[in-house]
Amino acid sequence: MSKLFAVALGILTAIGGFVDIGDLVTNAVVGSRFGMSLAWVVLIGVVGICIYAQMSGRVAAVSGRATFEIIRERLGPRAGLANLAASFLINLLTVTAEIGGVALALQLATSVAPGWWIPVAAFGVWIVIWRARFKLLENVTGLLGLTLIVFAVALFMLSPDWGQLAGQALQPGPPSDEPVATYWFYAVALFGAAMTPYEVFFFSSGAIEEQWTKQDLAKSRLNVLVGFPLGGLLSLAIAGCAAVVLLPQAIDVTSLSQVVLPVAEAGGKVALAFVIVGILAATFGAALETTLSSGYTLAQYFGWSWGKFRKPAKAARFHLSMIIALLIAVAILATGVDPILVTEYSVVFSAVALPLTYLPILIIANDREYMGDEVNGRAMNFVGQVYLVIILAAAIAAIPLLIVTGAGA
Amino acid sequence: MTENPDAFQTDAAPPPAGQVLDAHLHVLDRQVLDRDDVPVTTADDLELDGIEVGAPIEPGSPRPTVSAILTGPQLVMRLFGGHAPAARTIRIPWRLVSEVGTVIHLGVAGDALDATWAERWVSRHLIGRIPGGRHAPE
Amino acid sequence: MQASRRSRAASAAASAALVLAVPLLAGCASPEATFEAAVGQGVAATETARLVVDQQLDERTFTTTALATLGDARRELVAASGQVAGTDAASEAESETRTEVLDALDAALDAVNAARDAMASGVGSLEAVVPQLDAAADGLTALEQTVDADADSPADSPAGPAGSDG
Amino acid sequence: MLLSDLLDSDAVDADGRRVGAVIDVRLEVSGAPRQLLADTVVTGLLVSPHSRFSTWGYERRDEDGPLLIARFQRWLHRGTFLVAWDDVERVDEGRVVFRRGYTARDAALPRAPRER
Repeated sequence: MSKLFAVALGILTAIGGFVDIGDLVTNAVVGSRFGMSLAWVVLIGVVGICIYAQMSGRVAAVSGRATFEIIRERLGPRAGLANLAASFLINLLTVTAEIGGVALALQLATSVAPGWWIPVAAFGVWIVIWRARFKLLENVTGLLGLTLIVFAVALFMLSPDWGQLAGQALQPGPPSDEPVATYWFYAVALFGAAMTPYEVFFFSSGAIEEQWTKQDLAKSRLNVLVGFPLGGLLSLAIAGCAAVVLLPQAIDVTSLSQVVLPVAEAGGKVALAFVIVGILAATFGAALETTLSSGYTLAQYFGWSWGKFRKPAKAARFHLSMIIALLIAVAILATGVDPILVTEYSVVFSAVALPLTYLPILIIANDREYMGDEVNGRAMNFVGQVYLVIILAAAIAAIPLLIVTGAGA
Repeated sequence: MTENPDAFQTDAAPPPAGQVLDAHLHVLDRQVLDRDDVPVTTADDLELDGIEVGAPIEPGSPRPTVSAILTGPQLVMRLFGGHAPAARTIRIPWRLVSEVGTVIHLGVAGDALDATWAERWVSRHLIGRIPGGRHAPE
Repeated sequence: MQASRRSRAASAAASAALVLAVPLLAGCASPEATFEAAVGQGVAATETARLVVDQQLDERTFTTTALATLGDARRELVAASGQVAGTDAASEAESETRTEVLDALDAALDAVNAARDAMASGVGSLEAVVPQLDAAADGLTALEQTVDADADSPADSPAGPAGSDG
Repeated sequence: MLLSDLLDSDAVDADGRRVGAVIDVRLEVSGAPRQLLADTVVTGLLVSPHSRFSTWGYERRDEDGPLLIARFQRWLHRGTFLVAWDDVERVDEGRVVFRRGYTARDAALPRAPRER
């Protein structure tokens, strides 16, 4: 059990990246429209986030500096501010979506309209951030989020034609009834979700919350190697379930209730109970992750005091900015906007934030003044640079694809 | 490394007497921590003493020194250009600095500095008034 | 850093323009594309409802979850009807198609509402709704072929981004 | 005088010929001793002939990873040199004038001592 708790940070971080409310739905959309033909993107994304999360965790453990401090230091105030603005908007849109997502998950459990749950969910997120220790927060949400593994179990119980699924996965490319641009739009969206910047902000800041040192490098590696592949696996299992149950019925997924249909089909009420608990934990965990990330990024850019290991009064602006972020999220949701739709526009901001986040991490991971002997090896640098090129390509392609496809319609 | 050796004549720099720092590379935009490792601010700019704009520098005159870390409005100036009125800049005197590494360490408590007034104000008037704000998380 | 600052400002303006442009683009789709999208949406919602009613009859799902699912399906159908009703038909044939699509979506909406009533308040039996849902789904699926054929006819301009004319 | 006023200034020789841009200011913790840290004095200016973009120090240190970025930065700042403060004649707004016969020194930083 204590082994499991040791990797809670990695699991919670990955949940925010791979199976938060936007991704739950996106994965099912992808499965219901493209089968498994986008599985390769998830694979590339998992490797990419593993590499850069590990780098950011190593920098945090060895030098004690969290990712946004490094971004400010290497990029200077202007490019740093561009990244801050984009990252903060991604955080804010995601917080909004997750609070809506918690409300939608509660609706599945109670059939009470989500509007009633929104203030409850937002208050819940705030009170946890205000009062709960970091360790408690990550253990509970990380552990409960693991119940999402029921998607993988459900996929087995559906006893699909594995050959067909593998065939889809091994022959990348859009099905005949989908335009090529739409296929690539979802490819970029899945890659962007896998590498979304708040993962490294949260992971590196979490490493400092947990007071990792050079002695914890193995722990950091374990967190990365357990958390993100697990996230990728869940993401594929969700797509697989949708491909098996919903694709043949011509059901294009548009809502969370459709995402859980295959699980109920496979495992009945027990599986459904697990998946609802899992979704609740995942969306709540992702809400915590993105709310904290919005505080971390602001505080680290401006050099404010931050961290949950301090009393709130000793990190006042950090806590104030998170309260404001939550209030804005509730205000956005009060307009009645579809929370899942909100996350689609964060792709636009990812185009700015992705390269400006990963470049400074790669540079600092090579700086002996920060890292001493723990600088990147040649292999790590090679892969890191390859990914930087992929990130840049995805960033440049994101906006034209968003327009051409009308956000994947 | 030098592709253009004719452009100038290169001498080896004289051996340094103390720690050598490049201001932009090693100091600017780094985190400032107080005596107890509490973040104070980011080094938004440095104030240099002993440079007079437009005046010729007599050979052998004393070299300029770093007199303060500047913050607050100075960040806006660096973002958008221009000069903040001297009265509005927030200074952390350089003599309070105890160590410069990947962070800048001060030898004093942050609470006593002008640079933390906004933090203290928010703490006293907003965050500290919310129940639980003055207790460590459980 | 001056040059990069200017280009950043430009790209920020561009992305702002894009965010505004996306809904506009979606709004300018041709009537055929709108009909096709609406029918596809209707099929998905009706099939979803049928699936969840089956699950409820088999006791594989919670009533709360099933009700939420039917609520989502109903919302999709209402949205699809709204899209179609708001389209200006340019020809007799288009106006005819529009009526057909609206009728089929209405039938599906009636079926989903009946399922909700049966589930939530026991008005009527849930088993009895199944054939109604089947009929509505079949009607929409049949329309899907008609609308698709329309969109492929040579007289039409190329479909907008929402149309899949492969 | 602010550091940011000095950075990005044009570096000009005694004949008014532009020789590059000031990309950094070299400091040394070697002045009069104080309670905590000795006075930090300006010992020179770093001038890059080809670019005024802020740099990550690759041309002054022996770091060489990641390779592509290091190569690109070295190329961008090829020929960067150090001018001792004693060789500076005047500082104007956005312009620094060097004395006649100033010496362009090697810009390399001494191997940085490891903190912590």
